[in-house]
Order: sequence, then structure tokens, then C-alpha cells
Amino acid sequence: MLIEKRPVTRFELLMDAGFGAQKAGDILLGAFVAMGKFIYVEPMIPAEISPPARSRAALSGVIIRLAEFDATNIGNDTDLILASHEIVLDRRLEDREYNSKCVILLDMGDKEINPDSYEAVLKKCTEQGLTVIPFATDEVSKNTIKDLGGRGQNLYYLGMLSYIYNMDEEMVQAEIQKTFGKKLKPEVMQKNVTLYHNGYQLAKEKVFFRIQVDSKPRVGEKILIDGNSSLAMGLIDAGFKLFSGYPITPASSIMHILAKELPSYGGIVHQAEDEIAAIGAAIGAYYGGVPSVTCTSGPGLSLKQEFIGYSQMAEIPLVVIDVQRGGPSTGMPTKTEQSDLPAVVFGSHGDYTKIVISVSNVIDCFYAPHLARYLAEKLCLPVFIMSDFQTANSYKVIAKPKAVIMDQVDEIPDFILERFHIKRLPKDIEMTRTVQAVPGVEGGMRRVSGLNTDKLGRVNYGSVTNQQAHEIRNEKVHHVARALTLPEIFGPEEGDILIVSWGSTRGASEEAITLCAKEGIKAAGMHLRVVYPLPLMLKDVFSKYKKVVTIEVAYGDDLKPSPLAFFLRAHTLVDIKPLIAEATGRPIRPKIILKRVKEVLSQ
Amino acid sequence: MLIEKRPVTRFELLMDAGFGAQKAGDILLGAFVAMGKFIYVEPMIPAEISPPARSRAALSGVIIRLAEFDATNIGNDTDLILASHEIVLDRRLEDREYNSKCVILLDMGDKEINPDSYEAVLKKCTEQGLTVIPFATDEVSKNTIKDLGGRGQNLYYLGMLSYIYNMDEEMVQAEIQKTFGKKLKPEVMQKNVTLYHNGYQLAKEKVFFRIQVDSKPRVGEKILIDGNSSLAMGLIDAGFKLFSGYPITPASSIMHILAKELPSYGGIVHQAEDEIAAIGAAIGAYYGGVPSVTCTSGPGLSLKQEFIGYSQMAEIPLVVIDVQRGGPSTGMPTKTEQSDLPAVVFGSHGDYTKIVISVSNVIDCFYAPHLARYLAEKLCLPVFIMSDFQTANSYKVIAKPKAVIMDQVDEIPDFILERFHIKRLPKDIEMTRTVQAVPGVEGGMRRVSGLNTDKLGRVNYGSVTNQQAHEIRNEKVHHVARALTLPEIFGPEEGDILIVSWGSTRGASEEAITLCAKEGIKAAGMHLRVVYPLPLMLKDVFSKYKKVVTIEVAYGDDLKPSPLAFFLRAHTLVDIKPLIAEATGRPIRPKIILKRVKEVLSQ
Amino acid sequence: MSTPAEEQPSPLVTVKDLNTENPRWCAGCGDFGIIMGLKRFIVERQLSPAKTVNVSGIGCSSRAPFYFNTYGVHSIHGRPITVAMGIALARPDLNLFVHSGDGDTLSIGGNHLIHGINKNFKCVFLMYDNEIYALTKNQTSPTTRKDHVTNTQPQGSYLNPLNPLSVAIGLGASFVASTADWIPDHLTNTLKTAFDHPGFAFVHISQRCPHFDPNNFDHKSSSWFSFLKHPNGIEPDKRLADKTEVIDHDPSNLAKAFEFAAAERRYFGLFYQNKNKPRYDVVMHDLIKNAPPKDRSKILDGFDI
Amino acid sequence: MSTPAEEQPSPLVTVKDLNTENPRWCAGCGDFGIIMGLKRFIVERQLSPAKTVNVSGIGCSSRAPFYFNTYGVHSIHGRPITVAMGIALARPDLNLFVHSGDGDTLSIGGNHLIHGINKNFKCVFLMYDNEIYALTKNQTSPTTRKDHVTNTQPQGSYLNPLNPLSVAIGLGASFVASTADWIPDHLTNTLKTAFDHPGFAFVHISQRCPHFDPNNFDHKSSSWFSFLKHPNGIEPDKRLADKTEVIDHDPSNLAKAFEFAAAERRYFGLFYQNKNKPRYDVVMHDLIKNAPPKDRSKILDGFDI
Ligand SMILES: Cc1ncc(C[n+]2csc(CCOP(=O)(O)OP(=O)(O)O)c2C)c(N)n1
Ligand SMILES: Cc1ncc(C[n+]2csc(CCOP(=O)(O)OP(=O)(O)O)c2C)c(N)n1
Ligand code: SF4
Ligand code: SF4
Ligand SMILES: [Mg+2]
Ligand SMILES: [Mg+2]
Repeated sequence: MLIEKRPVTRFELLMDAGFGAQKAGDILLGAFVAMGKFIYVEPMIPAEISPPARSRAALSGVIIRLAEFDATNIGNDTDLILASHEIVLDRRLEDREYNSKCVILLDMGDKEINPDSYEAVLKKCTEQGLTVIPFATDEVSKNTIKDLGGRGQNLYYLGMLSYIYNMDEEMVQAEIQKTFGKKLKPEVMQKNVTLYHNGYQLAKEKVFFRIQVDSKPRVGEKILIDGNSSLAMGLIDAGFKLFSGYPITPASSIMHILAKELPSYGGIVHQAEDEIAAIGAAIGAYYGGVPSVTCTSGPGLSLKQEFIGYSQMAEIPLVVIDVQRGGPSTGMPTKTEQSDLPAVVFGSHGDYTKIVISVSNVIDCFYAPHLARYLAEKLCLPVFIMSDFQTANSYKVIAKPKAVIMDQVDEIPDFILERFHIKRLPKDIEMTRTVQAVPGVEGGMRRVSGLNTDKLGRVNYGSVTNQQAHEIRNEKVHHVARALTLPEIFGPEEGDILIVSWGSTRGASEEAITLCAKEGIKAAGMHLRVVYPLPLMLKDVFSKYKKVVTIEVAYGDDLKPSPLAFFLRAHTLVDIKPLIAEATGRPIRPKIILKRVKEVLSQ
Repeated sequence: MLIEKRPVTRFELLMDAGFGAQKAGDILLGAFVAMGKFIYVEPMIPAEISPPARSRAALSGVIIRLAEFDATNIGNDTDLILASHEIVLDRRLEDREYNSKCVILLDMGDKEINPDSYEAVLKKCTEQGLTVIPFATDEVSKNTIKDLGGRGQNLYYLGMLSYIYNMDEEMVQAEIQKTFGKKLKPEVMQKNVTLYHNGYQLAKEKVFFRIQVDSKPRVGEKILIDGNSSLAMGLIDAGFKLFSGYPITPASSIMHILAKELPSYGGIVHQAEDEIAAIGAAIGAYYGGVPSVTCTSGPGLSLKQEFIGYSQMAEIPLVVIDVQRGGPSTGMPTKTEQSDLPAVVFGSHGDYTKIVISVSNVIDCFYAPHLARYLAEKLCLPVFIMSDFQTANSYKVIAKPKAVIMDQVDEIPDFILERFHIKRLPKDIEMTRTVQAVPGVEGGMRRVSGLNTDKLGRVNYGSVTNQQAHEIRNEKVHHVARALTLPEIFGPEEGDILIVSWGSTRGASEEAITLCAKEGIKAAGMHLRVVYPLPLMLKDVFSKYKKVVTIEVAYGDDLKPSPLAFFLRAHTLVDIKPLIAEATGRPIRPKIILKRVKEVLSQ
Repeated sequence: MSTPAEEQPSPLVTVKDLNTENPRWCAGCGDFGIIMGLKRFIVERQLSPAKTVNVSGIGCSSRAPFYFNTYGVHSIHGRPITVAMGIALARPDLNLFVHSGDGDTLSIGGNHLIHGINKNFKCVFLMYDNEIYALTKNQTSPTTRKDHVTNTQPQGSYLNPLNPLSVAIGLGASFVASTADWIPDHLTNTLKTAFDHPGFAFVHISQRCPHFDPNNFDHKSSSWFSFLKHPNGIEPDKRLADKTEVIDHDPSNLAKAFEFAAAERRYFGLFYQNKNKPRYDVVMHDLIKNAPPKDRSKILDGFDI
Repeated sequence: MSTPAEEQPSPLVTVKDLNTENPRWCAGCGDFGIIMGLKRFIVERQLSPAKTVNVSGIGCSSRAPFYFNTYGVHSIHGRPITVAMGIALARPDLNLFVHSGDGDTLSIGGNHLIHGINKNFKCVFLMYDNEIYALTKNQTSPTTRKDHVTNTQPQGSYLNPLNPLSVAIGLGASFVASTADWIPDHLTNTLKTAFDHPGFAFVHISQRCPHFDPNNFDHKSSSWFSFLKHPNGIEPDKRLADKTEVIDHDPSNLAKAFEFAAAERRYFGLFYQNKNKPRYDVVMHDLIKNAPPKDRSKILDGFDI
């Protein structure tokens, strides 16, 4: 018996949609957390509800990264895959995220009826040098699953995995109990537990190794949370009282959480008839003085553009959340990408002003709403919070962030401003119109409009007035540019290469810089949290590195720089090219960054 | 009596909306054209239908530039203004487009009831050193106007102007006849002619100078046309058979013209319920194999963004016209601006592909549709034609452009490609899907989608397939980048400064370069007709000038480059700043360019 | 962002107090009559201008909010209902009037009309129906009569117009009334009844556009329309009461209301009213009332492990 | 851009010819029945697949075009009618079917429904009404029944649903029928009648979504609905004809149609049909026919001076 101990290990459970792979993952990670481990979890979700079983589209699963340290991203390659049949396995192999020593546990249950297909996939695995451990669910368990109407296979696999990860059976069973608890009838529960146990036994017989996972006591008050939940709770903490949205993947779960939670905090979740109506209502509510937010993903962002421009012209504060997904158009709704940046910065017609904040992890998600509201109300313009599928859906265990309970925006604590590398804004900021009262205020009566107006709010088409209004609006953004401090830097303050990142790539970048340091490469990372406007000192900072590159989950090539590279080029005139700019729907991995850094530096 | 002869002169007639200033202008320019003059006319249009008389908002008028050469723009400063009362005059003076020697003919008719207001405006004029010739309509004419229900004052002013411009009374009367011809009853016509005559007489008494305008025979077949009409007729000539739009200023007149004309050429004008429906129908029709176009201005552009991204994902050809106006939001609907470029290039969510053509004059307007259709069908993506209020509404006399009668896109003649500085594309261009047949073709059956698909059109969320599809789409745009030849250059091939322009600023740029040359300044102009993608040799060309700047009717400042400057910076890494970047709603003037060039070169 | 101060007793509001600048409308435009009707109602009811919000889209008619010295949102084309929805949710204490042209309401804004009506949030919705796109200069709107020549349908408008009243009834509106710009008493009474309605009050107003369509709406004759009358309805206009046909109609009768609405002839008055249709704005505030309050300092406790 | 070749006589079309991949729907999804019903009709009528276009929006149901070996446009959410409009204008020779879910049709797509119905262009419009947003995972749609718990209205859906049938009738639809995914004969017959209708044929289809709402639509009983029957209507489903209430209804009777539509009880059959409503697509092609043809080589002559 081989017992491996690895500092970092990543494994995957792949099944057909609708059979509970993610549920099994949740139980497992509950157990890991109880063991004091750090984990980072990424669910894999099909874009259809239940695509036909045994089709590539049906792939549904979970990737779990297990670490001794606070992992900031889903990591590099997978060490172990447990697949319910050869097709989901084959589909996943396409992404090429496995380790050369990766072990594959393949359920051979379907082989009899699909021998050729199994043959082909097994051949592929051998060609790639992967170790395959074929197994079959025992007959007793098969019958139990049949009894359960086809359910329960996930518990069986869970059993296998907990054997391999050397877990305490009792403890995992407690987690199962916790998860299904009252939902299942006792006899059904019993059957599930038996399946779990049988899986454990099977692995014991079939698998020639175990991975040593030590248990140690948890420290501090911890929570397990995903990006969208964190953003939702952050909105409440920041004092938002109206959420106005229209369902769209991957933004919807923010609305689902708030629909349950917000009324208890005195707020309303409004599901509008479409994205235009959703943003219109948020604008109406904010005009009424109530902090409001609208939330969407790509296609909905496009629909909101007209109102986005309106809000800044009428000087009505607004917060817009864009949870990015694979684009363009309908694209790949359940995959990650970072390609909406240009549309967020430039999407509404004419010269319009906006501020763009990005989130890189669950803690950013919790505090971004506070900053967004602060900026929106101080400047009376739309502030975006950009997340993406990866940040939204991945979850991890963190120390519980401190609640702020923000009521007025000036209460925003310094630690939040510091987290986003921005200083407090000047007290008085000029507006295009002098009066800015909220309905109900006697003597503050005013009409707002998307037409150009003079300082008194009267419609005006004069050349001087129009140019002045543009200046005032743009100056608001410049206030932010001047308030931005040096962005977060990982690694040395000067060196051979600087890797600039934003959004969900932060974790991979940080980890890659550590890998580089280990190999003696003088690489540093710069992570931008406010992505528009850009801070004013970038050119200076860039000059301290021989090369400056970006990493982006977005398309770019030699003739077309990827979005962040494009913006940085125009801003600094430094010849910035993407180190990685790929729209694969998959997160960027630290080790690939390391590899590309080496390539680029040896050129 | 002073008789002036000027090579270039520009004058304005300013009245309240609804009183026929533009009609008077049309008659006048008809006469000038008959005299063999070159003219360039810009109407001034209020954003409301008939704002209250004697309000600043009521300003409606016409600027006429009269030249011995083929004027390419509305020119510099006004030499003479005829204003019906002090308020429209005051409103217009705000734009500061008058010459220091400008003569103002001010109708004092309203002075009695508004003495203070007149006083104030007259004082302003004196302070600016302007010559004011006050006058009053004679009593007989006043009564005639009363008889005509308040109409006819414009004919009176027309009479005055034709005296000043030394025109043949008979000839102008013939133009009046031609214009009103059958629409007016003979006695009403007679009254109008009398008013004209009386105005002529009044000027003879009151005005101390005349401007000498020689008559010479017209050469060749000429037409008088504005940008929107030219674009409309160009669409027909290029073979478009479906126009799908929703009314919006300043795009609407294209639809109005086509509504009358297109059925006679076998085509349909579809007024949709909104801009989204309009673009949807154009996409549906083009999927059906029928060349289709949708057309809008700012707010409509924002609404179309989702479908724009869709058309390129589904690989359905599409032509989108954006007639820009003052933005952002509702902005200034009847003023000119060039600020939509970022939204056109980057407005739809995700990484999407598009080609952007701009028009700089009425001839570009006529031929842009051919190029747009050629590119749209060759590449199966959206192609934009960008115009603006100034190009759309200004009109001039030109030699009649040659009709092409394009049926298939490969018939596009070389002279059109050359006009837009582009070479013919390679014959075969790779598409993301192999089959591209149009309904009705047996065996070509296919489903298109905004989801990512494989080469066979099947929905696919694989990382490799998605990245490949991005590459194929982007490569289409790169084909265009490689096909672009050196853009139009005015002036020397190297020098102290290069002024880059696009769209409606071409004329002013060209004229400014001539002014610079006269003063011995080594300035050149580069005018871009295809604005996205950018040609690949720009950096080389730019390196031949000490400074490269842009001129844009769009906002820009030290911290935020105006749109074209921004794109050029990212593309070339040259430190390009705007020479002029103003969102005043007014066109850029050659002489201001000259002034700024001098300033910049002396820094 | 300043929040409203405590309500202060305001002095008596007059029409003059409600005026701002000179409206930028053509002489003779029906919009003048409509805003005057609303001002008369505001004065009659002594609504607080500081607690009144006029919301509009884009169009000649949508300029209305500029001409009321109250709060106002001149929003974007076709979307005033969406903005009003947000205001209604955020600030149930305000008096909410929505101004929208026929193009704004029924062309680009159609979807929001559907859902405004269905959500039945409290506001008075004034549809200014001049049966034309005026501000963009004379294009066919969904209510333009067949064969009428416009700039986009120069051979005469091609289709039968949409009927705003039967559309509203078909959508399940809880309040549907019709009036006209040139019958001021009826107009003001209609707005009064609408304001008292607990929900989305759809008020259709025939509006003259002398600039583009001087021959539409023969406002000097009253032979082409009838008033609908009922104790629970709206009084026929006093000036015209004897000259015009008056028909009894019980506004609780949905089938009859649909028949009147779908008829060729025009009727002014209250077509339909149902005071019991659930109100989304009320439901949403009830949700808050009924939700167990939670402690903001423990906001993340639900994620404890 | 290749243009269609001359129509060639195609061999007999079978359901198998119309199949493509295995649909990505859950087992038991009502969408299977609906596309099978349409395939049966296409085969029965021997429509040329190459001359058939299925257009859809986004949703589980909107995947339908992928599963027909014909031409197809899987467009964007809520907008299939706009794309279909363009196809109808450009290619009146094609058979046009529009597939759209309840969210797609009545939430985001409401405005296009209004105008598709009003323009009355020729197509068969299939509204897949599972009374839920399925693809985005269980949110309230405009047709979700009151109090039904969803992800966005977890306290139970807040409002009474919109009634698609009375909405369509209120909008002036020329053809309004209703059927269900589990009564195949009735479904196919409905599509047949709809296809023969000269104009926009609005077909409402109750559709089961066992994944998110297994208890909706008791398809094993027929006590909760009735068939509408008439010589000019649609035959009641053979399998259920004797077990189910059948009511005579003349589809030319608008008032009665509105009553049935607005009723609590469900009716399947033809509610309303008017074959004489003007068709925008026809009008537009007539404009071309009636316009004096002009010479393309003289295109700019009108601007001569
Ligand atoms: C998104 C958008 N599309 C189009 C327009 C142009 N537009 C302004 S008003 C209007 C229609 C006006 O008609 P209506 O709503 O009937 O108002 P009216 O002017 O007749 O009072 C249109 C199409 C716009 N401002 N925004
Ligand atoms: C513009 C836009 N908004 C939102 C979405 C997300 N979305 C996809 S399908 C859908 C609704 C699905 O409901 P329905 O139309 O009833 O179809 P079903 O899935 O129930 O068949 C939504 C909101 C989208 N794709 N595009
Ligand atoms: S154009 Fe018509 S609607 Fe507009 S202001 Fe003039 S009269 Fe009124
Ligand atoms: S979720 Fe519902 S509608 Fe969607 S495929 Fe499954 S059963 Fe059908
Ligand atoms: Mg109107
Ligand atoms: Mg549905």
C-alpha cells in the first residue's frame, strides 16, 4: 500500500448532470474542512438542465483543490479523476488539465453496452501516459441504486474518494447526515449510507494507494462561501435596499440568495420583465434616495447600455454588477471569461463616465458593494462590479469577514478603501447641476434628463454648456484616478517581468509569482482591483520591469491585444502584450504562467 | 457703395423655428448653383418641433458657405448674419463662429416690446467689435405678412440677401417659382414675390456694401445632395433590399427617403416597433439571403448591441448605420459629434468582431454601402457605416456619382475599394461553421446560434473549440487589417506634424493643411475611412512626423484621450494627443486647426 | 446623497407655483391642455409638489415633467414605466404620474406597459395619444389611423392601428379610462378618479398635434364620440354634456368594457375598474413586514462551518 | 452569399429525416411531445425541410430548432419574433415556425408579441408554456401560478399570472388557439389549422417541466379542462374526446373568445380566428408590386440641378 502525502492535491468527480456530483463534493469538503484543511472548490455545470446521460454535454462535476495553505485559486493540474463513464471523462480530458501522473478511476459499468467507446477512451488515456484504475460498482450496490430510482451513485463514489483520501468514515457519515439530514426518510438515508460504505470498501479492494491527509484543529471562526453568496451578503452589509434584476446565468444566484435574505433586512428584490426594466427600476429607486443595484451577465449588460449612459447624464447613482461568462453573444453561459471589460468601459453610446471595480475572490466580493456604493453616491454615476463565472461559483473556507453595517456612504471604513487601493474622495465634487435633492425635500425640486442641461437643469444645446458638462462629468472620474494608490504587487519591486492581472486571475498570478521566485526568476505581479479609471503611476511602475505582460481569460492575438493589454497600452504607451490571453472557458493555471514566463524571458 | 469680392464667404440666416429659414436658404443656393458657384450648406435645426418664438431654443437657420472652389466643409467664420431678432442672434453668437469683420443685419421689429433685451445684445455685439446694421421690415410688407398668416418673412430676408450677394432678381424669382411652384395659389405666390422684392429694396437702401459674386456657366452634370440622401441612394445602388429601422434623429431621413424610393427598386422599408426589433428583422432577412441594413443614432445603437454580437456569432452578414449626434444619453439630438466610436468598436459584450467604415462627405455616403455589403457578405459579420449629424444634414453640389448597380458583392468596382483604401479580400475566408447555405438550398440545412458551436454547427462548450472559433472570427478582421492600404494623406509625406482625422472632419483637415502650407508649416493630414480595424503600417507612417495628433468632435482631456487618439495610442504606442477634441456640437473649423497647429509647434 | 427631511407643512399650492419655463411645444398643441388638467388636479387636491414625481420617456409629450415645478424624471424612450416602478417600490410615499406618448407607450415601450399593468403598482399613467411620432417628425405610430400619410409610410399608413384601450383591458388592467386634451373638466375628473385608484391607472388621452396632423380629432364636434357614465365612473364633461351622447356603463363589467373598447366608435369615460387586483408594490412591502428581521451584525452567520 | 437554387423535388420526408441529435432535455420534458407534434405535421403535409425555418429565442424550449433537420435560427432571448419578421419579409416562400417559452414570449419578448400580432405576418407561433423559467433554473415567469415557490419568489409567486390567451385576444390577434404537449393529435391538428391560417397564428401550448415543477398539469386527468369545438375549429383529441368536456364555440365570436380566454377554467381548441385581418408582409410586397419601377442606372436623377 502506497500512502502519498502531497502538499497540494486536486481531484475531480465527473458524472452526468442531475446525479449529484456537486452534492457529493460538498459533503467531502465539509469533511476536509472539519479536518482543518484549506480547500478551493470549482463546480462544473452544464449549460442545459439535464442533457442526455452519457453525452459530452452532460458533464457535471466538481474540482476540489485540497491544500495545507490558504489556496487562492483552483490550482494547476488534477491528480485524480473519478469518472462515472468514459464520455464525461473524454470530454474533460479535452481541457488538458491533468497532471502527467494523474490517476483515473473509471466506472466500467457502461462498458458492456459501449465497448468501442470505452476502448477508444482508454486508448487515449494510455497514449497520454495516464494510469487508469477501472472499477465496477458491486452488484448489491447497483440494486440499491435501482431501488433508489437511480440515485445514490454519488454516495458510492464519495465512499471511494474518502477511502483514497484516508478519511475517517464516521466523520464523513456525520457530514452526510448533516447534508441530507431531515430531507431524507430514515430508510433512504440508511441506503445512502450503505452505498457510501460499499464505495469505501470497493476502493479499499481496488485502489493501490491512499493519499495521506492529516487532520488538525481548525483555527478561528470560519465560513464556507462562494463568490455570488458573498457578493449578495456584501450588498446587504453595504446598505443596498433594492435589488433589481432579471435571471441570467451566472448572475442569477445573487438574486436567489437576496430573494430569501433581503426582506429580513428591510429590502426588496425586484424581478423585472427584462434587463432594461431591471436597470430602469434601480435608477428610479436611487433617484428616490434608496441604494439600488442591478445585476446581470453579458447579454443583459448589452441591453442595459442605454440606461447606463442615462444614469450618468441624469446624475443618478447606480451600481451595476456584471458576472461575466463565456462570450460573445450567448457564448458559453456556464464557463468563465473576462471579455466584458471593453463593453463595460465603452459600451454605452457617446462619451459617458463610469467607474469599474473588479473582484478577485470571495472577500473582495463581500466588500466591493461598499466601495461601489460609496463611489456611486459621491459621484452620481454608474459604478460596475465585475465578477466572473469562476469567482461567482467557486467556494472556499475563509475567516469570517467583519460586517460593516454601512448606512451612510461616508461611513465606509478605511480598510475597505485600502483593500481596493484607493483614497477617500474630496468632500465636495462638482455636479453638472447644482441642485441634487431627493424627492420629498421641500425646495429641492428638480427635473433630471438625458438631454444636456445647464447648471439649473434646463435643457440646453449651447456649445459652451455642453462642453462644460462633459468636463464636469469627466472630472468626476479623474477624481478617482487621482485617488488610486499603488495597486497590489506580488514579488519584487523591480525585475525582469511584471504580470498584470485583474479579476479572477489574481490567485493564479500570486501563486505563479511564488513558483517563479522558487526558480529564481525575477517576476512580479500587479493586481488591479479598480480597473477603470487606471491609476496614474502605472507607467512609472512599469518602467521598473524589463517586460510587462498581462494574463487574461479573454481572446487576444498578435494583431489584437486582449482587453486589459489594450487599455494599458493606450494608458502607458508601454508595449504590453498578453502573456496568456485565452478564451477557453477555463481558469488560468499558475504553472502555465510559470511556463510562459520562462518562454518569454528566454526569447 | 462698397463692392467686396471674396474667394470664400459664409453667411447665415437665423430665425425662429417654423418660419422657413431653411426654405429661404434652399432658394438662395439654387440661385448660386445656377451661377456656377460651389456651395456647402449646413442647416441649424432645433431639437423641438416649434419651441416658443423668441426663445433661445427656437433658433433655426441655415449657414451657407459660398466658394469658387469645391468646398469640403462648412468653413471658418461667418462674414454676415441676418437675424430675425436679438435672441436667436445672441444664442448663435454663443458659438463664437463669427469673423471679426462680421456684419450683422438685425431685424429690430421686436425691439419696441423688448428694448432691454435688444440693448443687451447690441452691446455685446459692440463689445465684440461687430458691425450691426439694424433694419426694420417696411410697413407694407408687415401687413402682407400679416395677411399671409405670419408667413413670408423669410422671402423678405431672401430679398435682402440677394441684394447683398449681388444676384439677379429675375433668376432668384425663377428659383422661388421652382421651389413653391404648384404648391401656392397664384395670389399667395404674388405676395411672396412682392415680399422678396421689398426685401431687396430695403437692403438697397440700408446696406452700405454688396458682395461681388460672378456668374459663370456650370460644368457637367451636377446634383445637389445631403449626406443622408446620398447614403439612402447608395444603399439602393449597392443592392440592399430591406431597410429596417426605428425613427431617431438624425438617422430618420434615410428611412424617409427610402420609404418613398425603395419599393420602386423592389425593396422594403420596415419600420419596426423598436431598435431591437429593427436589427432583429435585418438579421432575419439577411439569414434569408436578402441584403439588409439597419440604421440608427446613439440611443438606438446601445439597444442594438446584443443583436450586433449575435450576428457575428451566428455569422449572419449585417450592415448597421450609425448617424452620430451629440451624446451621451439623449444628449443633443440635433447637434454633431463623433463620440460613438468606442461603443461601435467595443459595445457588445464579450470578444466580438466587426468592421467599421466612416463617411466624410456625400460621395463617401454614396459608396460606403457597397463596401459595407461586400465586407459583410464576404466575412459574415456586422459592418458599420458611421456618419454624423454634420455629414448627414449638410448638402452640397457635386458632379453626379456613377451608379454601380451592384447585384453580387464580387462585382464591387475597384474604384470603390480604392476610395476606401482597401484591397479586395482573399476569395475564401474561413468560417466557424462549414456550411453557410441560405434557406431553400437543399442539403444546406443548418441551424445558427449565439452559442459556441463546432464546425458542424453543434452546440459545444469545449475549451479547444471555443478558442478556435474565436481565432477564426478574429482572423476575418485581420484579413481586413492586412487588406488596408495607406490611408489618404494630405500634404507632405514627412514633416513636423501629422493630423489624423476620421468622418466629418476630413474637409476641415484638408483645408487646414492648405492653410498650413501657405504659412510654410510642414503639416500633413491623414484621413481614415476604415476606422476598425486599423491599417498595419500606421506606426511607420507616424514615425515620419515629429508629432502626431488627432482632431475629433468628441471629448478628450489630458487624462482621457479622445476616442481616435485612444485607439491609435493602443495600436501604435505613439504618444498621440488630440489637437482638438471638443464636444461642442459644432464642426471643427480649418482656421482653428491652423491656430492649434501653430500653438503646438511652438511649444 | 441627502435623504428627505421631515415633511413640512407647505403653503397652499397654486397653478402658478407649479409652472416652470414656457413649454417648448407648438401653439395649439394638445399637450398644453393635458398638463393644465393635471396641474388643476394637483391644486384641487393640494398635493405636495415636493412629494410629487412626474416620470416620462422621450417625445414631445414626454417633455411634460420639465413644465411641473415638482420632482421629475425625463427618462429614455419607452422606459418611463420601469423608472416609475423603481420609484414606487422605493418611495411609496410619493405621488407618481407617468407621462408617455403613443410611440413611447405602445411601440418601444410595449413590454413595460404589459408588466406595469400586470404588476399593478400605484401610479397614474397618462398616455398622450396624438396618433403620431411627433418629436421625430411625423412617422407612423402604433395608433396612427390606416391610410394616413406619414414620413415612414408615405403611401398611407399600412395597418389598422392598435387599440390602446382593448390592449390594456386584454392585459388585465385594473383601471382603464379615456379622455381628451380639449375637454378640461373631464380630463381633470379622470385624473382625480385615476389618482384615487389603488393600482396602475391607465388613462388614455386623445391629444391634438396641429403641427403634423391638424385634421385629426375634430374637437369642435362631439358627434363622433360618447361619454360613458356611471355612479362609480367619471362625469361627462359639463360643457359638452347635453350635446354629446352619454351611455351608462358599469365599470365593473369586464366583458362590456372590452366591447366598448374594441368598438369603432370612441368613448370617453371609465371603461373598467377593479380595486381588488393585488398590487406588487404593496406585496413587496408586505414581504418586508412579514419577514423575520435579522441582525445585520450577524450577516454571515448562515455560512458558518 | 449564395442564393437559393431552384426548388428540386425532394423525396418523401419522414420523421427520421427531420431528426438531428438527441435533444438536451430532461427525461419526461414536454418539449419532446411538442417537437414530435410539429414533425408529424411537417411529414403529414410533406413540407420541404429546405424551405422550412424554425426560429427561437433562448430557453430550454428555444433549443427546439437544433432538433429539426431544417433551417433554423436559435436567436437571442425574447427576440425570435423580430428575426421571424425579417424572414417573412425577405422570403415569403418559406414555412416559418417560431418557438418561444413563456419567459421568452411574455416577459422579455412582450413588445415583439404585441407587434407580431398587430403586424399579423404569416408564421406559426408556438408558445411553450411550462409556467416557469426552466433553463435559468426555476424562477417565476409571467405565467407562474400565484403562490408557487421559485428561486426568485421563494415566499411563493406574488402575483396572478398573465393570461396569454386573453392577452393575445386583447392585442387583436387573428388566430388564437391552445393545446398541450401530452395530447398529440390535438397538438398536431392545432398546428395544421395554424399553418393554414393567413397571418400570425398564436398557438399556446401547456408544457410540462417535470424537472422543476412535476406537479403542474395533471396530464393523467382531463377534468380540469374542456375542448372548444366547432366545424371551423379544431377537433377534440381523439384519445380524450369522450372523457373530457367538449364545448361548442364559434371562433369568429370575439366577445365569447375573450370570455373563454379570461375564464378560470382551461380550454383547449381554437378561441378566435379572423382570416381577413390585413397582413403586413403582404402589404409590403404589394407596395413593391404597385410602385412604379425605376431605372437603377438613373438612381441619382432626382437630385439633378
Ligand atoms: C431609443 C430611442 N429610439 C428612438 C428615439 C427617437 N424618438 C424620440 S421621441 C420618439 C417618438 C415620439 O413619439 P411619441 O412617443 O408618440 O411622442 P410624441 O412626440 O408624439 O408626443 C422617437 C422615436 C429615441 N429618443 N430613443
Ligand atoms: C438577454 C438575456 N437575458 C437573460 C437570459 C437568461 N435566460 C435564458 S433562458 C431564460 C428564460 C427561460 O424561460 P422560458 O422562456 O420560459 O423558457 P424555458 O426554459 O422555460 O423553456 C432566461 C432568463 C438570456 N439568455 N439573455
Ligand atoms: S409637433 Fe405636435 S405634439 Fe409636438 S409640440 Fe407640436 S403640436 Fe405638439
Ligand atoms: S428543465 Fe424542464 S423545460 Fe427544461 S428540459 Fe428539463 S423538463 Fe424540460
Ligand atoms: Mg405621439
Ligand atoms: Mg418556461
